[in-house]
Amino acid sequence: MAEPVTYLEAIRQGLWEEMEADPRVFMLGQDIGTYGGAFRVTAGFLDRFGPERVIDTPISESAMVGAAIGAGMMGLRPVVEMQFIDFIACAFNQIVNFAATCRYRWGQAVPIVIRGPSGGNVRGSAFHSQNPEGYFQRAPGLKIVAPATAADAKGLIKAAIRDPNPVLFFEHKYLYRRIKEELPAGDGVVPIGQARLARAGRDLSVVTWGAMVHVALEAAGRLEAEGIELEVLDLRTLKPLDEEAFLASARKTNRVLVLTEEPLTGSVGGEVAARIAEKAFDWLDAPVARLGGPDTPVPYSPTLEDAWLPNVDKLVARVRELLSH
Amino acid sequence: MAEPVTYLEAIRQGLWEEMEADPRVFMLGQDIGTYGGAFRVTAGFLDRFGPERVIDTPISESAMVGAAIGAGMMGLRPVVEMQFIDFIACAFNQIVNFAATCRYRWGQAVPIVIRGPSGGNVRGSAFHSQNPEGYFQRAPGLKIVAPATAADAKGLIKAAIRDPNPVLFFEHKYLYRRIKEELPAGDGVVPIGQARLARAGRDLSVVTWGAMVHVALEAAGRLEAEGIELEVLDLRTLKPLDEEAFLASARKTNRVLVLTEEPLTGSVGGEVAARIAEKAFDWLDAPVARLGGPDTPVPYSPTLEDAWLPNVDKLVARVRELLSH
Amino acid sequence: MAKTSRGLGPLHPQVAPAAADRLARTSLAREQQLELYRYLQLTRMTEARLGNLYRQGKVVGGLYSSRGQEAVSVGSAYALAPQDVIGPIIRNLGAMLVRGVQPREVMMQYMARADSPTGGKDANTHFGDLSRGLVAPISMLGALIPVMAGVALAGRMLGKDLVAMTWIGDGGTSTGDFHEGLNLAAVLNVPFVLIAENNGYAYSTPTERQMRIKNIAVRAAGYGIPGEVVDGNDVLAVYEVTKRAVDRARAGGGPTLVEAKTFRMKGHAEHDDAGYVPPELFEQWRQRDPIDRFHRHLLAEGLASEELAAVTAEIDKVLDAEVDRALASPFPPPERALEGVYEEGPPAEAEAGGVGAP
Amino acid sequence: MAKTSRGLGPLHPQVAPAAADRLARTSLAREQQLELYRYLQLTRMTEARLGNLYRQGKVVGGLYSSRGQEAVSVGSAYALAPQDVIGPIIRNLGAMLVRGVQPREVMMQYMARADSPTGGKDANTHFGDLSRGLVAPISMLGALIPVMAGVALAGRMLGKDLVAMTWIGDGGTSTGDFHEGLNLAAVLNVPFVLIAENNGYAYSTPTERQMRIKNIAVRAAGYGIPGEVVDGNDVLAVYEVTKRAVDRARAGGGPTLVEAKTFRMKGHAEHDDAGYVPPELFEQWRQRDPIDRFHRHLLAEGLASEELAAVTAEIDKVLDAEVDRALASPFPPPERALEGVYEEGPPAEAEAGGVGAP
Ligand SMILES: Cc1ncc(C[n+]2csc(CCOP(=O)(O)OP(=O)(O)O)c2C)c(N)n1
Ligand SMILES: Cc1ncc(C[n+]2csc(CCOP(=O)(O)OP(=O)(O)O)c2C)c(N)n1
Ligand SMILES: [Mg+2]
Ligand SMILES: [Mg+2]
Repeated sequence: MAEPVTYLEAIRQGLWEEMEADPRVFMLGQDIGTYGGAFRVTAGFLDRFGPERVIDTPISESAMVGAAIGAGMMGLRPVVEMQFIDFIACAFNQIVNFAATCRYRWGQAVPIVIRGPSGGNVRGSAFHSQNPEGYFQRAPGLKIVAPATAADAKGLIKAAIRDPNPVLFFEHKYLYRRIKEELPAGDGVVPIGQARLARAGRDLSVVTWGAMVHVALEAAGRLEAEGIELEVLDLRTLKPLDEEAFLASARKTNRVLVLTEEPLTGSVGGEVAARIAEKAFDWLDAPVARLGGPDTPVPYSPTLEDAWLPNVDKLVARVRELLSH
Repeated sequence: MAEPVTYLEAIRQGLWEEMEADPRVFMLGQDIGTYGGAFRVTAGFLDRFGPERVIDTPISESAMVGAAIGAGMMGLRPVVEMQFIDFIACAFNQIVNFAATCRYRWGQAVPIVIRGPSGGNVRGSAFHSQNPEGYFQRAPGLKIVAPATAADAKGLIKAAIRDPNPVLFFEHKYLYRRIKEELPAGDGVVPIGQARLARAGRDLSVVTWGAMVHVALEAAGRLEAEGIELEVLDLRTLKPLDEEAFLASARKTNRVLVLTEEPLTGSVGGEVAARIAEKAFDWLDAPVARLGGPDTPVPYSPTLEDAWLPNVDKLVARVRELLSH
Repeated sequence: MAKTSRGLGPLHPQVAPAAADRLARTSLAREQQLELYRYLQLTRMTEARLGNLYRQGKVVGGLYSSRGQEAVSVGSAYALAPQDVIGPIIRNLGAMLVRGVQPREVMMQYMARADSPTGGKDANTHFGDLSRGLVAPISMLGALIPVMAGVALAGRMLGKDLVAMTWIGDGGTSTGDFHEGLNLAAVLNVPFVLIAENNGYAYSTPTERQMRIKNIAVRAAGYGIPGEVVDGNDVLAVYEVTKRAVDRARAGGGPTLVEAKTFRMKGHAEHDDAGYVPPELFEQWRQRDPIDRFHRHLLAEGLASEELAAVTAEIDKVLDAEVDRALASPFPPPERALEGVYEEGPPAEAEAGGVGAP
Repeated sequence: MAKTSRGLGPLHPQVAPAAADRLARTSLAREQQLELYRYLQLTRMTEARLGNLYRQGKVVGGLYSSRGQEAVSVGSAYALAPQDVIGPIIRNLGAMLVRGVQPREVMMQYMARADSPTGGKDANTHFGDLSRGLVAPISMLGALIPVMAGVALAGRMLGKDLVAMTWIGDGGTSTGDFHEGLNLAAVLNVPFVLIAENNGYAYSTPTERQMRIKNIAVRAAGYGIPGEVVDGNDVLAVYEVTKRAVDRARAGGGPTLVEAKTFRMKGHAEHDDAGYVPPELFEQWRQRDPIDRFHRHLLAEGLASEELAAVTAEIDKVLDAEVDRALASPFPPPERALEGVYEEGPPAEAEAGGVGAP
């Protein structure tokens, strides 16, 4: 085991190692070269890998993704950085209609990764705080990944790059420099499509991902003092969902709360809750609850954003409600 | 009561009457003027209302929506036609980030309508068959409407135009010329946000919208012969959802199936099912089931599309399963 | 470079019929010209067969024709080398045929048959096959432009010495992806050629309501790349202009925007009678029919009219067989609807083994 | 119109410093020039105050500066009439001030206070108020261009005789919306002026990696509209060029694309030390500082240096009060987070009562 590294550094290492290992891997993004990226995820890459593999692009999200699709079809492994993941909206058509459908329509794999900083709690207001997974959950052919730990961030970015399908990789910027872990030795690749049991417990399962995993763990710690044992399942991959994992957890604890940082309506939390409600119905002792943000854009002011975000207090309150059902 | 009119004609009338009644209403779209629209929804409008109010645009979905936003802010009531609703993906950023957020962020209403033909069963393949509601369900600030009958199509397009918020109006092209009804006399406006009980029944509620309402009604007819009484709830508005209506139906029949023509994962069907499962839990005698399309693009060949689409046989089979739960 | 108009008058067509119907000078040999002739006729005659199938109710969705525009697709694709990659759109059947697509493939696509290249999953010309240098479009116009720029980029990175080419209609030039894709291609200086096929209309919308300029090619200056206007109904001119662009791209000179002036001689699709097109426009352009003109050119060049008739006779025979083979294919089995959303194995390796390989 | 380069050499800056630092000829009277001077100083000094607040930890998010570019915003907005509508972006504080925005409004926005125009919901210059002719942007660059084209369209339809204006950076010109919006505006011939603010960089990306052309203005030809290059550090030149564009738009002549050459004298935002900018560039542009130049011009025009010092002294006093008022505002109450997603009543009526009204 080495020094503990941040979530951001873990992503950087994952990208770096894949660039080292596979000459097909290259990057497209705004300010990723000389500047090393707005969050410095790719600092040093230009020097090491050169301008043909670390390409600073114009401000053209749609063309960045389009070019990645073309290059991916040709056998390369492009990784596109969105400076903030919110700007992915500008590439929506290329992603859901082009990248996601080629395999089905004409058998052509599109091995691309689109990554970038998502999430709130950094006072980024409406366009630098989004969790856009709910926009993409409906697009057949995509994979969506959202790691909560440094080890997963590194292991999953590697898996995403090696995956022969288009993968959206949502990094949570609140976690970038706030969590630190020792990483496992070796390759450390983490398979896409597998949830992680972040904490075992018998009384209620919190199914979540991204920064909310840490909220759930903190709530679990708080409730433990009262003898309440939360199970925390970190989905890690949002598409395809690890249905077996959350159904198993539901069958075990018989009570489930799905926690998301998205505005609740239309969130991935809905899909997860609907599946549990349908497929684990006979095991449920309480309704499958959901906790998310309100159905508004993310507000800027600290008082507003703090009120907006799901947090430990809100979660604990909902858990108590469910346990008394 | 007048002659029965088609779903398409009902939309045409609704648009026409609003254009007549309110000089602020105008239209932007490709080929909507001289040609009267790819489906002839706006046939005759150019002659009546002139080129300043019936504007043929370049092939620029993002700019069409953007211009509508600007004009809407200025107090006009723009109606944008997508030639096929699939192309709405090209305007995604303008819709979810611009139109939908102005009211919350700076108090500015954006009274625009974006309408167009959606849905499959017309051999339109992957890009002329989509039901994109699942992509937009997550966007706070939008309203989404998807009528199933001619009366609702007319009444809801009027409501959409009068609504001071951005409204996505998804017309189902399979219904355009396949259903005919006498329309109610008078204004006939149908409020946004209210579901419609399409058929009362005691045994199981099918909650659905768009063309699937007719599938549900046909299934209900078939099951009636066996003494099974389906209730069919037509949501009509998908955002904001008429939660009271589907919860009431769930409490009444104690069994619910949510039916959607979307690929199932990430569909609006997930949101609806999750809410029922959470808020009507104690009334449920069976899991909230969902039936939708497979998680693939819509295929072209008749044998494939027929296998793909939810239909009466599939629905009846699922209903039987649920009733024996 | 063409001059810009600031007025809003009638802007199309711009290319005066060449004096005495003389076609462009060419370096192409007799055999090559004969080959061009064959592809032009193959395109038109394949589309005629598709029209028959449509009228027989065999075509499942809409049918799109390139009638009157065949020289654009054929002439431009003929300028490519075997390693080059094309991304044709709906009216580029001729380009696909030049690149080796068989007529039955397209017939089966339109008829949604099991043995079509997409196995019935997608329609018309919407299929691709990288092993044949063919990328499939999506319906959203413009989207292929950045994708083909990416193909060109990859080609350079992989040392494949290839040029990527795609086409866009006058209408499609109004999309954001046209701008983003062409600008990115220019900035990255990739080997990419974009043929803007200005056929006077986008569905019912005349070009002057699509843009306030007479020549799409002037936009090239906005990307710092060469732009050329060519008579799209002169197959030799299209070939020569495209060849220069392809050679420049291959030599590291970056992208070119070629505008081919032509005319859509039918409606937008088979269902559309194009009542919005003034009949005299059709008449004018009929006199510039690219195949008739090339036929006259070949006769003037000394080819025998029997020689040319033999070409069409041979094509007719080929097409009889192609239609039969296409019709013999069944509809696909229903379970195929569920297959193939995700790639399961690793995708095909880049042949040259990575960026920077020679 | 400026000429296009096909090379990829260093492309910025293009405007040679005017001989002997002479500013453009102007029709503006002394009082108006003094007013321009006040707005230039008000912009710079307000931003200086914001910098203080930032360093005191009072600014909640990032802080963006227009230092060195003030003449672009001020000179262009000054060319507008009261009924005109602007859509400023992040570096157009000067334009907002010219249009009557108070410094405290922007301070409260940055500090996320309850009494900010958005009530703490949105940040920085991201606020609008149609009653003051002000449209708020979204962060996604380019998106405002079609929106402001729509404002212009509505203005014409409502007979309001207004011109809509917005700004875009060199980087933002690469977005699809730039192209779609400008093309739509051109085709519809709406009264719209787009100021492309070429400040050498988009974040860390120099203009020559953003585009393969020296002058953004050449793109105007691709839309069939006039394009002009102006020295963005000469407030009089910016004013005069913009005024012509605004007058033309108001007279029914359609949109204009104005490119103002300037330089971003700080990093992208306050956190960015702009280490990627060669120091000599800063030095060169410091010598062309728009306020210094205008100051010298006014002295040469016969204004007394005391008169100009009085202007800044007055501003300083104003800003003291503005800062105090801004700081006095509390953070918004938490429940506001949930309010106002939907408009409940009917939206404000179009004042003129409908399309075609005079
Ligand atoms: C982004 C997008 N919007 C709308 C359409 C619908 N549509 C299909 S073809 C067409 C007209 C295309 O005109 P043009 O680009 O000139 O090509 P042509 O048909 O003339 O070959 C339109 C509007 C589309 N395919 N894509
Ligand atoms: C569509 C989009 N992509 C990326 C960004 C992130 N971003 C914000 S400002 C900026 C640089 C903008 O450069 P330029 O347009 O030249 O304006 P300047 O900052 O120089 O005034 C970038 C990349 C964005 N805001 N919008
Ligand atoms: Mg055309
Ligand atoms: Mg800039």
